[in-house]
Amino acid sequence: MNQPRPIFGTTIFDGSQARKGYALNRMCFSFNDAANRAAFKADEEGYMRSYALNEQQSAAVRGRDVLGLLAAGGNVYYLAKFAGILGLDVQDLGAQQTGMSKEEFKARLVRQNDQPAATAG
Amino acid sequence: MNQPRPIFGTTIFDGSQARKGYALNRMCFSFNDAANRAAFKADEEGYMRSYALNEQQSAAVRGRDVLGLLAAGGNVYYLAKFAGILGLDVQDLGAQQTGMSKEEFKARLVRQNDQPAATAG
Amino acid sequence: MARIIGGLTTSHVPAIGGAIARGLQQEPYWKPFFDGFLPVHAWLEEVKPDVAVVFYNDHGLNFFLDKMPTFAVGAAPEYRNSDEGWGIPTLPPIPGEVDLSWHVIEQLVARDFDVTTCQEMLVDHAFTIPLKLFWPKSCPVKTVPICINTVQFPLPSARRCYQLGQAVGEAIRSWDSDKRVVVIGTGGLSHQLDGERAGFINKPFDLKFMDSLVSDPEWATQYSIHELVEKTGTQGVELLMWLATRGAVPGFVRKVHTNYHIPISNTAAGMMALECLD
Amino acid sequence: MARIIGGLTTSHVPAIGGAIARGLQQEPYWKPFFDGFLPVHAWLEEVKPDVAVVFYNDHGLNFFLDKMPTFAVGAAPEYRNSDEGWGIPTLPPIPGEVDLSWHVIEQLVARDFDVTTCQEMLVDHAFTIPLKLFWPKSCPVKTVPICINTVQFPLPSARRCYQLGQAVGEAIRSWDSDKRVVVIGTGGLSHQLDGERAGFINKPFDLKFMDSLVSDPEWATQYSIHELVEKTGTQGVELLMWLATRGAVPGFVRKVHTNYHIPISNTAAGMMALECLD
Ligand SMILES: [Fe+3]
Ligand SMILES: [Fe+3]
Repeated sequence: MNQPRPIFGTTIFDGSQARKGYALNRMCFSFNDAANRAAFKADEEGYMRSYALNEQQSAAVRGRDVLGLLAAGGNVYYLAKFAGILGLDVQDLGAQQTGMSKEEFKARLVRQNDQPAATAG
Repeated sequence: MNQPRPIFGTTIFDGSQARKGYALNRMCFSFNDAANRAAFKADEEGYMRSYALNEQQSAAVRGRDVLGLLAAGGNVYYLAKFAGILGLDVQDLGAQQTGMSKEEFKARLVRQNDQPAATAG
Repeated sequence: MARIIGGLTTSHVPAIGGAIARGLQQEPYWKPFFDGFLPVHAWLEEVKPDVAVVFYNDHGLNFFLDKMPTFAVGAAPEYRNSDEGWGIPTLPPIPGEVDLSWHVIEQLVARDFDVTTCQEMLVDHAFTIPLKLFWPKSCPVKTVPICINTVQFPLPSARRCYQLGQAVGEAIRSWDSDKRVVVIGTGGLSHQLDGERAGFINKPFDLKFMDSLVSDPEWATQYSIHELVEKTGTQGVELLMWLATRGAVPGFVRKVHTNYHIPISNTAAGMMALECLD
Repeated sequence: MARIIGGLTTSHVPAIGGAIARGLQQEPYWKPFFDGFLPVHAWLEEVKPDVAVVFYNDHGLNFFLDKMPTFAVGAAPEYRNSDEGWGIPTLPPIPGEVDLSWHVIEQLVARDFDVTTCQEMLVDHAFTIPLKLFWPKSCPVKTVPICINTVQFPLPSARRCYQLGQAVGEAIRSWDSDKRVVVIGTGGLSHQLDGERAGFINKPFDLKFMDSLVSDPEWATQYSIHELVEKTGTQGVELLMWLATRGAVPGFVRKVHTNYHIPISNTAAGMMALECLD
């Protein structure tokens, strides 16, 4: 198979990521339900065990480590629900993943306005 | 729309049947679970109410009336689970729907062997 | 036969829901975004659609990886919104146009689209927020939701999504009804939430893409999904909804209004209203 | 690259599961049915497949009308059987060949098949019983289940199912593996459980259809779904699984063995084993 060229800082959530992350994503999907969010908060370790997270996944959850969660097979659409529990918004996540402060990250977003409307052909 | 010609004694489970039968089929789908089968047996009327069956559907359930269940939007794949609760096999159902005794229905099935292997062109 | 009056597209960032709930439309952060919808409100007031067919992508509310459809078509009498896990307010149920749902499903399957049919379906912010944006007071349309997978790769190609839109458009126009139908596409434009590239935005691409939807609607179908992710970010690929919408709105269109604003949350927020001239 | 060694097709009447559990294979009612599998056991012993790709239809165990896919492809490490509501014995989980699942999914989506991917999936008698029939002692193959909708109309056309099979066959043969793959199709042949026409069986059509799978595999694609229901009954349309199977087994085939017996339950029970000569 010819693999397309990698994209910097970007993980494609394909079959191999999905296989790796199934338990983690299943747990995060459960956080749609307020009772499950409460159960997680009350006993994080027990809740992770009940979803059979592996050690890599559990460590990334414990560390609130977004890049670690992605590396462990997490999908951003489900991980967003975990971030919700922690009260983090997408700019907190962006800042953490890019190693910036939140203010720096937000300033960078605003600066994206300065891109030209069209690129030279 | 050009509707295809009707087929004798046959209901196509299309969108309009599905709309009519959703509550009934949802109840029958729940019978995959033994606890739900027991709950139905313990209180048929209460169970039907909890699935919001309409009067046509409830009457057909009460009467164990297979043609009535189909007319009320039931789908055979889900209705089979209701038949299972009643201990009826597919030949019981066939006999009831065709107005035969079970022995007659079974004999007719065996007679289908006498069909020619090929039809004249 | 039913008539397609036009297409509406918009970003669907969850934070918009919070801003609406807290009445922040006139705050400096939000005003340039919300003001973009005002001319569209006037147009909708005038053309008065009865039905909206909505292309959107589910964000892990109704679909999980155990049953992840490429294309899902709703066929429910109403669609309920529900808790997505981050406390944005849940909106009341939205009525479905079930006759059109089944007509669309029949036509799509007849044209070899292998859809998943959903006679019960939770709809998330990607479905509800755009309706709130286009109709802030109360939603006057019945709906047919069509969900395109952007969660689990492989995603359907841009060309396939455009063709889906074309088939949906043909289905709408062969629907035996005097209803006026608007097609809506929600998602994008360029953004990426995950990875070291988080915060990526591609303004030149977005503006070129918006232009293309007016005059050269198949332009974006030249790109593979991988190329679209590269050019627009992991969530920017939600522009597939815009492409399907334009596929459904046939022929020439008039630009009623467009808006483009960076940033809302981490997203380049785009909006287009196109009137069908066919 | 992986090799397709042939195709196996069989009816999947639930009562067969009961007969196996109670050891009735030599009873007069069952003997003509079960004996049909003996030559196939010998052949499988010889050709030793490693993997089975199984086209089957779900009977309301894994899928309900809230999310009903036209085509669903399993991508799970194992597939669990479960209570279907009528007390036939539940069989142990069957291992999945996840590498092949994802390869098939990638190839299908690239060819514009809009599949639903299932990373967790209950499999019913239509999946488990055929494996028991072909391998009565223990199942030596890992599996990829592919489910085709026969519950909610509109169903995919016979031609679309055949094309699905062709695309699956091409995917198997481009799988980077030295595994030997058998394709299985379960369901049919003619029968109807519901309505005043219950008990309908069409022997001439069934036999013609079985012949066609050997030498004229596209023959049945001339018929619409409505015509197939008319000719084979509401459940006879499950022959779509046979057609997809033959689509996946390329080119010329050798008939290893076939069997046809009326009735098992309300069904004309058919079985075919075809060796791939390509
Ligand atoms: Fe989104
Ligand atoms: Fe069956």
